[in-house]
Parts: sequence; C-alpha cells; structure tokens
Amino acid sequence: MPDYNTMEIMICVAARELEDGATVGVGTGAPCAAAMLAQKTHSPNLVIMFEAGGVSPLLPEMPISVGDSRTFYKAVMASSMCDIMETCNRGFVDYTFLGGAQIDMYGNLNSTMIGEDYKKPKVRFPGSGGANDFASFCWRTMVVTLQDARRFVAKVDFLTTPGWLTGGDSRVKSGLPPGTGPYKIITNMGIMDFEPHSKRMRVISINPGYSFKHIQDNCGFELLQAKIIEETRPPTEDELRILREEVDPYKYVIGR
Amino acid sequence: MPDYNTMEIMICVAARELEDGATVGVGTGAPCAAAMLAQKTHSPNLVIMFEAGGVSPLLPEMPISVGDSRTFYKAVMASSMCDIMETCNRGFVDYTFLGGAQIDMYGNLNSTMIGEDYKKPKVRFPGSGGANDFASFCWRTMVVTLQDARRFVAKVDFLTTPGWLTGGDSRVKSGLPPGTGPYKIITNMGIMDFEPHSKRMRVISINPGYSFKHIQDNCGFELLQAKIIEETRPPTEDELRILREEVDPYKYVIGR
Amino acid sequence: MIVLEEGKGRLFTDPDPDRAREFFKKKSRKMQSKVMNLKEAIAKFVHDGDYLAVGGFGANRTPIAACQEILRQGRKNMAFAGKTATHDFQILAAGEVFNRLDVAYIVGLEARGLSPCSRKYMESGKVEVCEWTNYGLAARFKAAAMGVPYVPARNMLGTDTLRYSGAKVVECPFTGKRLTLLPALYPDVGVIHVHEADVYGNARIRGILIMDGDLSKAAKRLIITTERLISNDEIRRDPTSTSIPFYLVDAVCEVRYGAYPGTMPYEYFSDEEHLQQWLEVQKNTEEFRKFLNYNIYDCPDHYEYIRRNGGIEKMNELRHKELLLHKEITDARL
Amino acid sequence: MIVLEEGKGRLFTDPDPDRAREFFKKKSRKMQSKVMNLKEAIAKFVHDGDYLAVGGFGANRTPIAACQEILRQGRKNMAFAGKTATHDFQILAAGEVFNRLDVAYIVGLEARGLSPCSRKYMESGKVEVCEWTNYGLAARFKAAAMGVPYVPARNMLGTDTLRYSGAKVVECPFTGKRLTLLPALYPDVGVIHVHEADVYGNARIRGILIMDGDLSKAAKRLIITTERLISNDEIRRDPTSTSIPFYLVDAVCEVRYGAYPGTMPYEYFSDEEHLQQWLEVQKNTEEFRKFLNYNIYDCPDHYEYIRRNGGIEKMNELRHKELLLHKEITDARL
Repeated sequence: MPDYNTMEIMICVAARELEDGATVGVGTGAPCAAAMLAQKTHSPNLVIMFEAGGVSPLLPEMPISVGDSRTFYKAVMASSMCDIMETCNRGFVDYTFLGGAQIDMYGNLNSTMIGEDYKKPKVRFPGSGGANDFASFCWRTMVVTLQDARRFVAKVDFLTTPGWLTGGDSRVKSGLPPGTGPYKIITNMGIMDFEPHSKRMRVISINPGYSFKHIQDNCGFELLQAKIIEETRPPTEDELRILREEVDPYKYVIGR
Repeated sequence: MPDYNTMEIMICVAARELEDGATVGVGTGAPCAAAMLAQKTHSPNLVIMFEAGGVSPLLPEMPISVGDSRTFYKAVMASSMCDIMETCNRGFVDYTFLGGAQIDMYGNLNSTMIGEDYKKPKVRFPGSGGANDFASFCWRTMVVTLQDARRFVAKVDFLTTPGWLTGGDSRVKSGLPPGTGPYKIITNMGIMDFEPHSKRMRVISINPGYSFKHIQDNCGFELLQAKIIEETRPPTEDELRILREEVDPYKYVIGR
Repeated sequence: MIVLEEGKGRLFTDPDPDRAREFFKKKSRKMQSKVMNLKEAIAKFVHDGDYLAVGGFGANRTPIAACQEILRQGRKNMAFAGKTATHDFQILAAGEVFNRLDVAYIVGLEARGLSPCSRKYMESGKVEVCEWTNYGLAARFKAAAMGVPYVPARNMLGTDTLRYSGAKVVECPFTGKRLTLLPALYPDVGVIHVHEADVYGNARIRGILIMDGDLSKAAKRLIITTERLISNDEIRRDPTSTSIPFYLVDAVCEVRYGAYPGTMPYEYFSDEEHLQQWLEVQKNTEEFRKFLNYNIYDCPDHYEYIRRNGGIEKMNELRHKELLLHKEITDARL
Repeated sequence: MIVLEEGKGRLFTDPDPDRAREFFKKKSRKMQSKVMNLKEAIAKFVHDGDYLAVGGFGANRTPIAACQEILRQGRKNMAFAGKTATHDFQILAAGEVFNRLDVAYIVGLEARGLSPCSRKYMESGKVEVCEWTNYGLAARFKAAAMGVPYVPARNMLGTDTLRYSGAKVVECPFTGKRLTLLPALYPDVGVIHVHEADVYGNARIRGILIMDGDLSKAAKRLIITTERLISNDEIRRDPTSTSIPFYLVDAVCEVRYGAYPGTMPYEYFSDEEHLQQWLEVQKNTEEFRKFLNYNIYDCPDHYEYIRRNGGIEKMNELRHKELLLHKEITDARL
C-alpha cells in the first residue's frame, strides 16, 4: 500500500465523487486539487467553474485566488460573479466543495465568527464569501475537512452556510431549492453522508488505519452509522503520481 | 422665408428642444432625424441611444431599424436592450420621442389596436415596442405627429404608453417615477405642452400659416391655450440645408 | 404578498424556477460536438405546441433560415415571443405557426411599414395574445436567467398594456413604491444566430447583444445557427469574447447568411428590395402563396433560397453595403 | 406586502431608486475629458463618511493604488463593500478608513491566510457590520444597476447570515415560494481598475468582469484607474469591447501597474513575496507601522511605491509570470 498524507487521501476520495460530465463550483486548495485530479483521471469532461467568472479553464497550475488569472486561463468563457452564481441558481451546477471553522450534525457551516456576542466576536472569520450561495444553489454540497472535535460541534456559533438546517424537511421549508443540500463530508478519518429522514450525519466509510471510535472521539456530536460501513479505498499509485506530479507539483496543497 | 414641408418643420422644431449635452432615446424616422440635426447644429454633445443597444454612434446614414448596424456604427458602446432601458430607468436619459395611432389630452398614446373588443381588433398595430418603457423611464417624452382629429382623440381605444394618465397627480400615484412625463407635442400646425396642474394639453406655439382654430379643428378634444402663444420660428436656411444635405440626403424621412 | 393589481393576460410558460431547475439538472454538461444540419436541429428540438423565442431584433441578426425551416417542417400551435418581431414575425404568421403570443412589437417592420399578412393573422382571432413591452420581455428573460420567478420593474404602470399583460403590481417592502413584477419566461426552445461558434456551442456575437445573453440562459433548449464554425482553440484564446457558453447549447448549425434577408452586423446588410417585395406581394393572396412556395416551401434549404435571390453576387453586394464599401466604390468612380 | 422574516442588519445606503434618479439626473452626460491624476480624483470624489466600493476581486484587478491614496489622504468614517475584499481590505483596515461594513468576504487573503490587522480591527468593535454573501452583494449592485429597489433571490434562507443581513423574506405572488429580497446598493463612490480607457471614460476590461459591470452603473460617482489611456477612435473601432460607457464616469486616472501587488490579467501576476511580507510584518505593531510608512505614507504616489519594491525589473518579472513566460524561460534553460 503506497504511502500518503491526510491531505492526499482526502483529495483522492473527493476526486472520485466527481463523475465525468458533471459541473462543479470550486474554490482554491483541496477542492480545486480534487477537481483537477478528477479531470486527469476518470472525468476528462468535468466542467470546473469559479465563482468570479472562470468557466472550464485549462488550469496551468493551482490558482491562489478563485478570481486570479489562472481561473480563466484558456477558459471557454471569462464571465462574471452573477453569471456563475445564477448558472448555479438555474440548476446547472451539480457539485460544490466547501469548508468552514465549524460544522454541525446537519452539515451547517460556520465561517463567520467564534464567540457568543456577534457584535464582539472572539474570532472574526471571512464570512460567507460565495459559500452560502453555492450551498443554496448547487445540487450537492461536499465538505473536505480534518476530523476534529473543535470543528465538528453540536451547535455552530454562527450559521453562515445552510446544510440541512434543523434536519427533516426544514431545509425545503426554508425556501431553499428542493433537491439541494449537503451530500458528503470527507475527512482524514472517513466519509459521512446524511440519513435520509432525520438528515443527521452518518458514517458510511472509514479510512484505513481508523475505526468508528476514532471518528466519534473526534466529533462533538453523536454520529449515526450506516448499516454497511465500507473501508475507504486508499489512494492508488496512479492517483498519487498524478496528484503529486501534475496537479500540485509545488505542494501548495498536499504539502500542508 | 424659405420653403419647407410639414415633416421638415416638425423635425427642425423637435431638434431645437434637444440642448447640448443631453441624452435622448430615439427610434427611426423623424426622431432620429431631429437628433442628428441637433448634433449637427447646436448640440454637438447630444448623446443618442437606441433601445437595442447602440450608444453614441457616428451615424453614417438614417437607420432603417433601431437595431440595425448603423445604430452602433463607430459607437462608443454596443450594448443590450436591458442595458439601455435600465440606463433610462436609472434616470440617465433626458428625452425620448414617441409616436402613435392615437393620443389623448393627457398625452397617453395608443399604438396597440383600434376597435372596441381587444380580442377582435378592427386594426392591430405593433404594440408598445419600447415606447411604454421609454415613456415610463425617460425624464421628458416628446411626440412628433401630424395634427389630425383621428389621431388627437378624446379617448384612446387602448392606453399603450403612459402620458399623464387621467391628469393631476394620477401619473405619480400609479407608481411611475416622479419627474417623468409628456413634455411637448410637436405637430405640423403647432407646439403643445401640458398645463402644470390639470396636465391637459395646451397650445403654446402656432406654426406660420396656421391659427389656433386650425389646430382645434384638427383635434378631437378641447385644447387649452397658454397665456402667451408664440409663433413658431420657421426652419432657417441653415437648418434646412443641413437637414436636406447631411441628415437625410435620400429623403427617407423628409420625402414623405 | 398583497397584489394591488394584476393583468388579465395568461402566462404561456411556467415561471416556477424549481421546475426549470429539474429540467436543467438533466441537461448534459458534456463538452461534446453538437454540430448538425438545420433540418435535423429543427426536427429534433422544435416541436408543435412549444414556446419559441428567437434572437436578434426584427430583421437584425435574426435566425431567418431557422424560421423558414420551421415553416417547411409545418410546425403548428406554437407560442411565440413577439419581442420586436418583424420579418421573423411575418414568416411565422404566413405559416400560421403560432396561436399564443407574447407581444412587445409585432406586425410592423419598423420604418419599412406594416405587414398585411401579419395584421390579417392577428385580426383573425386565431391568436391568443398577452401584452408586454420590449423591456418587459427582456426583463422576463432576465428573471429566468437569474433563476428567480420574477424581477421587479417600473414600466407598464397605469396602462392597458399592464391590464392585458400577465404582470402583477405590489408595494415594495423597502420603499413602499408600487412595482410591476415581471414573471420569468423560460421558452421551450430558443434559436440564436451568431457570428462564430465552436462545435461545442461556445459562441461569439459581435455588436449589440440585444436580449440574447439572457435568452440563451432562459431557453430550455437552445439552437445556435452560426455564420461560421471556429476552433475551440480560438474560443479559448480569447474567453472574454464568448457570449454564450457551450453548456447552454443543444445544437450548432453552420448557416452562412443565416440572417438573410436581414442584417448581420459586420457581415452583410439587409436586402431592402427583397423585404419590400415581401410587403408588396402580400397584398395579393394568390401571388403571396406562389411567393412563399418559391422562396420557402420549394427550397430544400437556405442556400437554395439565397441562390434564387441573387446568390453570392448579391451577398457580396450586401456585404459592401454593410461595410459602407458601396460608398467608397461610387466615390472612387467620381 | 407581508414580510415573513427580515435581517436585523442596518442598510448603510438608501435603496430608493427615485433619490438615485434625482442624483443621476444632475450628472453630466457630456463627452468631455475627465483625465486627472489619482491624488486629485480621490480628493475630489472620495469624502469622509462616503460609502465606498472598489472593483476587482480581492487581489485581482483591484485598484490598490487608489486604496493606498485613500490612506494617504486620511479618509475616515467611511462605509465599505466587503465583497471578497482581501488585500484592499487589509490596506483600508490598516488605515481604519471605514466604520460601517457590508460583509461577504473579509479579513482573509484566500489561500494566503488571514490578515492579523484586519482581524484585530474587526474584533475591536469599532466597525458596524451587516452580513451578506458574494452573490448577495453582486445582486444588490445589480438591483441598483436595474434602477429598482431590490431583486429577489434564493440564497441566505434559513441562516444567521440572513438574520444579520438587511434582506427581507417574502412569498412570491406567482409561485408562493419564499424569496430573499436583496435591496439595491448605490455606493457614493466606486473605483474600478481597467485595462484601457479613453479620456472620456469609455473603458475596456479583459478577462472576468466579476461585479464591475453592475458596480459601474450602481456607483453615484465613479473613478476609473487604467493601465493605459487609448484613443476614442480605438474605442469606436470596436464598440463590442466597451465594458463601461463614458457617461457613468467622473474621473479617468492613468495608473500603470495600478493593481500591484495584486494580479492584472494579461498584464502582471501578483507579487506573492510582497503579499507574504504584508502578512508577516503585521504580527509586530511597530514593524507594521514602519512598513506602512515606507510603502504608503512616505510614498508620494504609486510609482514610488513600485520603485521601492523592485521597480520596472520586478514588473517585467511579474509580467513573465502572468504570461507563464517564466516557465518557457526555465524550460529553455534546461
């Protein structure tokens, strides 16, 4: 079994979720690496969109910003924020990858602030950026993050970006487009989805070298377990070679 | 006094209303001729906009369509219907010229149909086109038309484009932007404006060779008269030369 | 939400963004060749009863070749967006292709006059009408392009145009102003004529865009007719110039002179003699029937139509007119 | 109109389109030269207390020269649109220029990390905040550009982002759906950096437009900084390429490298070493004070700032990087 680090397995697992011919709205870092890896392996027709306006670029290297010139290098279109977000809102974008400082059992994300008093935050984070928009409009939201009890919390200090809200049918009731919502959570220890009725986070696959206990111990709320829990396929030689040599040769992302 | 035809005096009178540095949304025919004449005489900085997207072209000849390629020949921008109409809606456009099959004492226009039953029109006309939009958004609407009792009617069969509606403050009450509305009606016999309170059509100037009676006899409703009614200045030699030689050498408009 | 006033006109399309999302969800995003001939594209994507919208403006960059093919294939009972529809309108009216109509501008050909056959058809009572304005229809496409059920506006207020439209008037919760709400318009099929497109449907339009940016996003199915195919490399060389991205497009048809007898900016000017012939011949029903057979029904395709109306020599002449070369040529003669 | 839900955030600008119309009515439409130097433009059009919005996206085509001049002129008590504001944000935060903030994305520099001085300022309680999203702010500019008090959307629903925003939730009168209404945002002044502009303000942007089309229409006063002035003839040669028309523009300032140390597409890539220096030095208040003096306060203008950071040699290097020539150069070496 080849050697790999936590970032590498998360990127490889995320890439496998992107089928050929799908559309994905990505940011910088791991999500972009996953999309690039998917394109160079099983999904040559994956359509990558960047929120600032880049559509299907021939990425010469990892972008530093979702608006830098790499995101529309030899693109089929250099458009605008409204065009991309409204394309998502029309139902044209299948996947998006998001992150955050906190995530709860319904996949709600916080990237705004830590603390009790909004007016006087202990820590101020960037805010939604395009995350709330992508999570509202794209069909399937995925999160790539480290398994950590300070991240996976019972209650987010600020609900920046909608997951399944309070579970059940609360998301649709809120007015968000039906059929959208959190799809999979990919961490260094395993893969979670959401139980169809309660919409609570559920472990469906565990990474090599970890157990359900590891995941639960690094999660601030009770996790459900799927009837059959699979063992995550580790990165293949091919995936790692392409990731290391073609996708991120300067180790901007996998070097972390 | 130089010789001129009815179309020529209407165009010259209309051109005089367009001060230098103003913006005007025009259609084909007389309005476009008036704007071109103004540019070539007293208003070199007049900004001409066409609803289909042309901004400040160097018109090589009379356009046949408000969307043909002449309307953006050497223009500063070739944009879109929404861009132009929304520019009007933001309050950037000072004047527009409109016409119609019928006009009433409040300057309401009908360009939709003649008949009692909308579902079975005696005559079907084009409809609003951009007229309703221009009249709603531009600050001052002007009408250039022949003085004719079948045109100037007590009640329009269909209110396509808003004038002062039922007079008084009815236009503002309807929700149309304050400060907009019909400004002047220019015919072959004279010039009308609208009495500030009742918003009823009022004769303010009479063309050479005509009397108030001529105008009233060719109008289907009672016209008000301004305290001082002026005599319209006939076209000057210069105006006619420029109109005939530079603006409309092929007599597309003034030949009618 | 309290509706203060609403038009009695019927909406011919569903403004529900979630039904549109369900449709677009299934639409392929694969960048694969969509090149086919126009006959095939119309047969495949334009159906009886569909709501049709065409790009351009009257007789400017309008997909006339597609309109004539729609007649040849005998489409009926369609709905149509009359957004400054002029020559396209009289073609479709001559074929009695539509029986539901959103009106902004119809039956006229602007400075050229009114179309007798269009007026006759509109006065026949065979067509259900809903009134709008040019901006009204443009904004309805924009609402669909934005993925929302309506956009607010300030036009049509106080008029019969509003009363016979499908718009609603409400009070703005921020300012208390009366606003016209224009419902999203998602045509079943759109046809847009462009200057250049690659085989995937990435397309470029030069000159005024009119409503075609929003229309390309609002249309559920989209046919692109293009003056010429270009390489995907050329598209990628200058992504700023792409007007329509491939994922909106279902068919790419290379139709040189596809807007004839209308104008194609930077390519050819309108054939005013032929358009006058159109208006003239309509006055006599029998003559008009022959005229339609000669110019549409008996033509296998657009190129035969062009051959019958002066062929490449005429096209060169119209190109000279568009580029104002005819003036240089006459000036040079002097 | 029944409001089902509304954010508790304060609107820092008036969404009333008629007040905006009154302002725009008085704005000159004359095509006259608006060329002036940046110092003059900032002094004339950017005032204490104004609502400011800058174009670009974080450190991409952002008018950094203008942001630094705003610091030099000591503007205070401004409101600011934090629409993916990164390096522009940390500059303005370092100068404590604003005390009211619409937030979509702030304090971070994307993949580069978080800005200590920005966080410190935001955690100081000195800034009144209203939460939005990237599309939320883009749509608010769009509403202003359309001349309407709001546009409906479907984002922010069910979240604290909505609760701390200035948006309202209503029921759609066409579909019964819950919609977020995003109020029009008319900044008092906008600054946009472009590739080319003529002396009247007709401007061209290459690559992604981001929000700048709508921002240019929404801003009551608009300053254009441009990499280079071009002739009006060149603008008229290709009107399709005009991104911003002259009548929106109040000042045209030729500022070569005006987005440095950010990226200007097709011109120069971002200076990552210098941006890391910015993040590094903020950890020490005294060092940071010296750094700001050296790079901003003690510089008479942007060109001196560039001279102090590598001058034209560095700019050539960044141009190579933007055009990927550095790879060709190294490859050629092998």
